[in-house]
Amino acid sequence: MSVREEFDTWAADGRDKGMEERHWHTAKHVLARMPVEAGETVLDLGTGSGYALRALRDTKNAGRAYGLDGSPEMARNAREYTDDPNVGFVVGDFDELPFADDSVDHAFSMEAFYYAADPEHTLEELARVVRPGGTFYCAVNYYEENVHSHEWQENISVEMTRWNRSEYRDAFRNAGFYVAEQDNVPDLDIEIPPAAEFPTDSWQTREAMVERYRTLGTLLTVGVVR
Amino acid sequence: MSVREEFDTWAADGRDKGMEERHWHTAKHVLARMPVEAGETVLDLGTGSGYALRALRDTKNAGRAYGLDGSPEMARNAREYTDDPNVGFVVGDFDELPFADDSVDHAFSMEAFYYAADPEHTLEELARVVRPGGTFYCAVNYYEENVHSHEWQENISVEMTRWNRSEYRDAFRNAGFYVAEQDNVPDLDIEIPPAAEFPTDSWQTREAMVERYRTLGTLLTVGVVR
Amino acid sequence: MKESLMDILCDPLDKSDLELEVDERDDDEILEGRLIGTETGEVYPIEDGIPNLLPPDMRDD
Amino acid sequence: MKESLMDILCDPLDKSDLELEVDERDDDEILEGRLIGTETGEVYPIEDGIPNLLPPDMRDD
Ligand SMILES: Nc1ncnc2c1ncn2[C@@H]1O[C@H](CSCC[C@H](N)C(=O)O)[C@@H](O)[C@H]1O
Ligand SMILES: Nc1ncnc2c1ncn2[C@@H]1O[C@H](CSCC[C@H](N)C(=O)O)[C@@H](O)[C@H]1O
Repeated sequence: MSVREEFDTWAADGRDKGMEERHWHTAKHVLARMPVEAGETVLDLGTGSGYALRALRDTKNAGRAYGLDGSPEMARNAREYTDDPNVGFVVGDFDELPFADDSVDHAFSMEAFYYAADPEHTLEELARVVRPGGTFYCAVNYYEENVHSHEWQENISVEMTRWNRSEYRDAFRNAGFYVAEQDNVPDLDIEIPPAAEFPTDSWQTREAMVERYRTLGTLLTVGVVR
Repeated sequence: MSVREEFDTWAADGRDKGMEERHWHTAKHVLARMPVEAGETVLDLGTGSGYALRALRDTKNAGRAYGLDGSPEMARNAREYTDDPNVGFVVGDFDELPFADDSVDHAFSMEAFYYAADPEHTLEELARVVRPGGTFYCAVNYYEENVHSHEWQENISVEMTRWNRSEYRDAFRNAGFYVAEQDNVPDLDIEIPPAAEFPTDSWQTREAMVERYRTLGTLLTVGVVR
Repeated sequence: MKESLMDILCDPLDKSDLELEVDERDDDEILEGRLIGTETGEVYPIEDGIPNLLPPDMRDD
Repeated sequence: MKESLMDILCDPLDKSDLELEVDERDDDEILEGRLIGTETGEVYPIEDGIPNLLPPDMRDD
């Protein structure tokens, strides 16, 4: 199945809103760190419901905020969730970004980057599209150190890239970024039941759930375009 | 009183260790984010007890780790707290860094930067000393938005610079850095007593204490040398 | 899409400029139309206000 | 200080090179001595293994 087919189904199921709710737990911290100045142009890669764009407009007074997604249904839904005239959506693929050189000040991506068919090339594309000195904030829950995520590939038809922390740093550098930061951003909002309630439907032990959310959380890699 | 006199007194009082303990609450998160690769050279500006250098050696396998401090007594103490041959201390002033151009990969500073007599010039010095693409992680608890810190100047003879968030970003950019990140890093470790125990010796209300530590915390500005 | 989006859009295939053809618009948005690659001649549809700039082999018209 | 620190140290005043003069050392460290600015001629003491590179007007000998 293609990205379009897979994620059109998700959008039709309403999974865009479910993801927004769960991802917000860590994405809000990531977005807060971005050095976006009032009036600057931001890009959200694999925007889903588009919540990141709405947040950057509200909290940082971003100028124009564009969301790219490979799923027309995701983009259609996202467009309905806002009537902010400075927020716009584009259907497109990570590997061939339809944006001019240096046209974006800062880019963000949550739980989407690893779906790129050629992630090294996607990073090169980002380094081309983001102006020198602009940032790419790349946030993922699916990565090598998060052993609890390894099985996710089984439930999805699109091939996923599972880099570790240092593979992310190396790939950023190879593509033309300076690496400015890498961090595990904990999910402090998800409720973790008391020990007596384990095993739950999803978690064998409380320790595993604590490790997944509070310790590993979301892997953030921040690149600055050279 | 000079920096040397003021902080020599602090070192003699053992305040270096007290600061290490309190500052570690947020400094550990800041240090964890730094993109230090094994073998790289790091610099700690206003190193105090030198804990940041020990942490970067232990957690990131930094190559050489140097602490600069304007107080000979601070440096003397710091030297006694480690026998790691790759950690070294230098007495010097923020305004005239005794390091060669591009000689350092990454720099860190906790609760020290704002003591610089000429902070804009200190940033220029850092941009000179840190190699292109290297980072300066600047962490402060004394800053404009932290209203709870405003009175600190009354108790110290060295003049302190109280910038706000955007003044930090502007100054970094003017000195030759790209701004990669700005964040309030919360202190989640300090114990906040139940409401009934307020006012305490230090805090009128529980809300004020929560705001100071959990919300405002430590202001981090990350620059990448252009 | 707002017309200002044209400032930053380009042809995904070769990053050359796009030409805009409008079929339908409301007060401040283009709702239906197409973007045409000035070099590639490729036609990218605008549907319900959203431009579809997927490379042609990934698109499903 | 270890001798390898010389790789990155310079004269704070004009960033020129320093010359090292050793009075006392142990197995791998220089404990007492001085660093001399090759351009400025300024003398910076090394005391108890720590070089003092404060600009002369801030130092208290
Ligand atoms: N190759 C590709 N090109 C463009 N978008 C892609 C893509 N692969 C996946 N996506 C999109 O990336 C999104 C991943 S789901 C994450 C959505 C949102 N960022 C959130 O945090 O909730 C989906 O909307 C999917 O359609
Ligand atoms: N102008 C200056 N030049 C060099 N060091 C300075 C300085 N002004 C202050 N300092 C040093 O900066 C330190 C501030 S206290 C903070 C110490 C340590 N970073 C910690 O987090 O605990 C003191 O050790 C003081 O001597």
